[in-house]
Amino acid sequence: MMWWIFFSVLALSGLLCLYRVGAGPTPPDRTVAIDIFGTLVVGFCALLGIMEGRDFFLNIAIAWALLSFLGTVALAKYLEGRGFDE
Amino acid sequence: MKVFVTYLAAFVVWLLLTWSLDPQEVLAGLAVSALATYLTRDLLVELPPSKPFHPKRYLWFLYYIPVFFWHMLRANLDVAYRVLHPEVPIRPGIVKVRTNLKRDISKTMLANSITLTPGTLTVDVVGDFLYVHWINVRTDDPEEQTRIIVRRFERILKEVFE
Amino acid sequence: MSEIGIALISVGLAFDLFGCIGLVRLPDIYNRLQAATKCVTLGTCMILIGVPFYTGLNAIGVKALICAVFILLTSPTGAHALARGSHRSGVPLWEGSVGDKYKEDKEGGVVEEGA
Amino acid sequence: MKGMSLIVRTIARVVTTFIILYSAYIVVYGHITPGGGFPGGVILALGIMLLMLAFGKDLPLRKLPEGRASVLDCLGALGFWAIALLGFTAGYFFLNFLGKGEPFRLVSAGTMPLSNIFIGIKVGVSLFAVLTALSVYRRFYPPGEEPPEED
Amino acid sequence: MIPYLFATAMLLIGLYAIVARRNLIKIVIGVAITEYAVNLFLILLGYRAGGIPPILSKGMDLNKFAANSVDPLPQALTVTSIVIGLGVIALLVALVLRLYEKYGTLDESEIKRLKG
Amino acid sequence: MMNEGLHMNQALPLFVAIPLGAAFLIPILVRVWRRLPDIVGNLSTLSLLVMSLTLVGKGPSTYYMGGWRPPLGINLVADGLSVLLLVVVSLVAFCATLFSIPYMERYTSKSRYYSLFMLMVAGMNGVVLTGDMFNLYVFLEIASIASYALVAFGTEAEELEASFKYMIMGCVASTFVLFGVGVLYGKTGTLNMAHLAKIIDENGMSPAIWFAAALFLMGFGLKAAMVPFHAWLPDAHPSAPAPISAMLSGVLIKSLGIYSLARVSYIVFGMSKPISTIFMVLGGLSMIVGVLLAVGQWDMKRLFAYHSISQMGYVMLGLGLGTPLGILGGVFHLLNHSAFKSCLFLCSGAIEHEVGTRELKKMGGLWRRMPVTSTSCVISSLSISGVPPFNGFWSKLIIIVAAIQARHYVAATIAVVVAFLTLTSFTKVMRYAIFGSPAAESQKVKEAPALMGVALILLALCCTSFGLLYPVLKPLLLGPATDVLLRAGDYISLVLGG
Amino acid sequence: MEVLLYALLGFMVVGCIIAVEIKDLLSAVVSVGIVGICLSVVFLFLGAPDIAIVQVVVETLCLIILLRATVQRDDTTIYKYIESFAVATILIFSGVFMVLAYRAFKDLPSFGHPLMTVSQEYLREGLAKTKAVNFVTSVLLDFRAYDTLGEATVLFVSILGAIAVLRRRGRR
Repeated sequence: MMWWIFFSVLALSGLLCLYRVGAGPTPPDRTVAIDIFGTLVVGFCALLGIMEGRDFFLNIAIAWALLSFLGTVALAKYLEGRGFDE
Repeated sequence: MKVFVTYLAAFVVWLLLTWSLDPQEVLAGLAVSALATYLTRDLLVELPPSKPFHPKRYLWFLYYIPVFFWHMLRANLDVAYRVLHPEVPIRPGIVKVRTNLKRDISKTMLANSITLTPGTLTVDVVGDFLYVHWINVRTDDPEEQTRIIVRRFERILKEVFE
Repeated sequence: MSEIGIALISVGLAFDLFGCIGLVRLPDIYNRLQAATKCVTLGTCMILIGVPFYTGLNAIGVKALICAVFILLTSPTGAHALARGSHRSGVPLWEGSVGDKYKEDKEGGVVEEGA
Repeated sequence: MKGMSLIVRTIARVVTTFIILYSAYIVVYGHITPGGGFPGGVILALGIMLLMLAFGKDLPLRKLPEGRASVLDCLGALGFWAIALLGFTAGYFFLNFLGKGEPFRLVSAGTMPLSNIFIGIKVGVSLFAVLTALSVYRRFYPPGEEPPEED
Repeated sequence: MIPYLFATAMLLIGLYAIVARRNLIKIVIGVAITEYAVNLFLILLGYRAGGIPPILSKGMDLNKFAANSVDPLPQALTVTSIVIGLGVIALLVALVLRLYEKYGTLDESEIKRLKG
Repeated sequence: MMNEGLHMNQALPLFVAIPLGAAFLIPILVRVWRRLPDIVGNLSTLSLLVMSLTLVGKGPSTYYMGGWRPPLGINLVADGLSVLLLVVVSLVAFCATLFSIPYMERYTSKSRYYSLFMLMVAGMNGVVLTGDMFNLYVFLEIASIASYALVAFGTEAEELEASFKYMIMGCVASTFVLFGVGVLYGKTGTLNMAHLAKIIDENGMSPAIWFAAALFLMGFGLKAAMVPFHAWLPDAHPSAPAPISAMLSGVLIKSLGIYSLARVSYIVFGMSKPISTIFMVLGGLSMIVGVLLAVGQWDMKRLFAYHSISQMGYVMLGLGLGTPLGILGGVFHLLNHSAFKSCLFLCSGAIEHEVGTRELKKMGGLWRRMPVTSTSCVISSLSISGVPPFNGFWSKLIIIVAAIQARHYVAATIAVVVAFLTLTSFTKVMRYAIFGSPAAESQKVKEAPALMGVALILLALCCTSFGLLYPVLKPLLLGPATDVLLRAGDYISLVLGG
Repeated sequence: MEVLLYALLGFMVVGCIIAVEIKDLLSAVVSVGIVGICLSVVFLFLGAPDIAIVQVVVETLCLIILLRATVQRDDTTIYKYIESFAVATILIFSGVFMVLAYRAFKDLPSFGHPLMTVSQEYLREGLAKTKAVNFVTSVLLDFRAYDTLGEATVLFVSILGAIAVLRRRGRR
């Protein structure tokens, strides 16, 4: 029951994020939504990890934490109007 | 020195990641940390501060953590209030504040702390000036703005990093 | 111990939810970043800090703590980069804003355009 | 000023070490936890890519020049191929010819960790090479002007 | 059953983008979407209701594990197909960049010099 | 683990391992000495040719990768059809590498060219040898991706455009194939071809399997450039460098398209009436449309490319007839087509290398200036148009006779008409390019370099001898290949050992 | 849980439609990115953490590569009547495909109950035979290592191809 509530709350947050992806209006808005969604998934992985008692879910969480940042930075750099090599 | 600190940091993180003292894994950790250190030897630590192992720094850092979390919690309650309020009471704007910190790492920590605390988001750092997006601009006086936004952390970070 | 963990996780989830509501309700990209970054970062951090309380200090808990540190480092940085990028790509502030020092300085040449 | 703002650069400095460490962790533990050579290699490439995003192309290319990258790429592929061939000399192509060891230990499952390491090197280096090639590639040669010759 | 149809719908959307869009980036996006769809389909095939990941933890009973785990084979296939998709997209993007250099446009109908 | 009665061949994995190793080594070796890629590339294709010739006449054999028995692991199978394709691939690859030594001097970055070439050969050998559906897909992708890159190798605007178009089509095809593999796996829970064939044989066809069959037909049909899916071929094949065009037209569309289609539909699904009708319809359409499009062409390589479509139609028609004679004709035509079409493309490469144009109207009188090239060009043109002593005549004859025997008179008529149209179109080539009065561009041309000439002569000899040596070829190569398609049950017992 | 899965899948379809239809190319790329991220979450749901992690990293990489390709921000293409023919064809094709797929899927084992003819053997004997506790890796690197060689080769060939295509000069 407890887990059910946890996951529903998380899913609700996720859906709100996805609403922002769909609604836009500008590319940065969608990007924020991606960034936030990534952070939410970290929480989701952590919850899965303790629910199932397996530590590898946290590995995936770390991957999300490190990499969603990278995607955001790449998008931000693109938004600044510069190539990736400058 | 720089290399040694990097290696140590990498190795400690490896031990935490694997969370076991099996000799195989420790040996692998030594090798892997060496690889990571080789690739990033000039990155993690740029210019070491004058006394890197002075205990006072770490005490200040320990003090910084609860302060930071307290402000972060306040920030969240603040945002929650604004978001849940039916009229969305915001008065946003970008202001310019000045900091006394000199080193890159301390400026960065300051900027990130500002981003995570009530109503403020660092947009850019240029020289000594921070451009901060403020969700509720309370005053138009630059001195006052600086006092409200920056002073909370500046002193502690100065002790920790400089 | 595990009760503390559950409490932390619940609070964290609540903050996550607030952050996402903010993402939907607030008017422009900068305000959305404010709400979303702060709330979701803290919320996720609280979940991650709650994990070691719930399970004890084993592999799961330690990894969660490492993850929390990474989130604290990267999330505000991402938000900053995005704010800067969208400002430079010309996304305007919400019309109710009370002034934009950054734009003034960019036009005045204090901040280099290309940098 | 090359690269991105000061905040991003400083955080990139701090995080890159750990991204590379983490990629090695994913590779080495491929037979025990999810992951393996492929995701580990991609994380390695992304770690160096972060440096490129934050500092411009010079720093990562100093760490991994293109020539060395192409050699390492081939060496990684050759290593995996050699494991297959060694198994071939021991009886079957891709025979897992090493001792298997205990489950859950790091050194177990015969050739799998080795294969993972080779795939990791290969994937990481080659993806970094292609990211560099894509990012550095520019079109600014006007029609009349010939670009410089290269092999 | 229904998830399979979702995957098929994604595949068809990707195909639609490839056939009906004239912008090169949109076409590349279509290819990416078809790849997602196929990967999704493969993983859906291997799912077992209430299944656990096919990774053993210490102290698990092997028989119980074998009776509950999801199918590892489609997962192995999917890793391969994801990698192939990545390679294809890298090559496509390289081609798109070169085409943009040669023609100065991303519009396929302006690029058409060769007749089918 | 060895099962007596099963012939294990230790050499089978080397067919993939050698070109792969060469491909991985070449980028390193070029740093040592810049001529090493030439040597390594030619040596490896030569060794492949020798190894494939040793397989001829040995009877079917298998190999278990990693020592795992079939439903568990991947196995390699070299039965008659695979051996035929292996020989063809190695032969054309050897000639193409030989041709590349002087020809590729015009392009930069020769080491990458050889590396990609080797990977393409490895991919085709893998497709031909494998006994596993997913593995087929993987090697199909290797070969196709290498060919996409090679088509764009010159990085001129038209090449890039052709490559892009080809790549998009190829991606769609691969996606269909993978989707089909997924559906098959979901229905049967296995990926091994023999195991699949056994299960399908026991349970009969069901909607899911028909769906998979349709997907495979679309996927492999796209790769084989059958007519509704042919749009990419006339752009892609002429744009590539000449040795690559020879490989693409000569073997790639066969091993990736026709071979895979035949293998899957005959062995895995078991040939049935609807599939064979579809084969014949597709074949007939391809023959007519291909040749009609070719008639109006003035670009030499494009003309050859359209003829590839039409000649592939013959192969499909032969396979679709389903009678022993029809399949024999199809398989024989497949062999012949790789010889003469590669020869034609290499000739066009040699001419382009010396004269500098592909326009037929700008050539003329080449037989005086380039005797070797012109002779081989004439021989292969006569072969493709089905003029008696050469090989194309015999295979077309067999297919037409088979069609008449099977009472498919329409198909036979189409085959005859298309043969005449082909002859017309190649008369044009000979009239304008080889004979006729010398054009301004072809006044000062010289004979192509010696190594190119060797490759051309080798292929022209094949064109002549395949026709004359038919009595020798039939028991060694063609008969076993036909038997494989006719008796699918043998395959199951060969692999599963039951 | 099933409900969440369907919600995510539904959103992915919507995301794909957005990516295909939107005019702004950057937004299209970002939408594809989020579809990939959702896909990774779906993989977590479906008990495939191995694939989830691969999908995350590949998604980030793909996003960067696609961003690099977005050299123009707007889809300025003008759609002419000839395209409406293509659209009609693909719509008819989609309808036929969907019907056939529906019939085929009804024939497959129902969702959540795979056959596992071969895989059961991997699960039961894999540990004893390979001593690897991650069964995906043991399938990938031992039982079907030949596929993995192919996979590494595909990456090698496509990247070699990309670098070859990006050469500054093609001919001497």
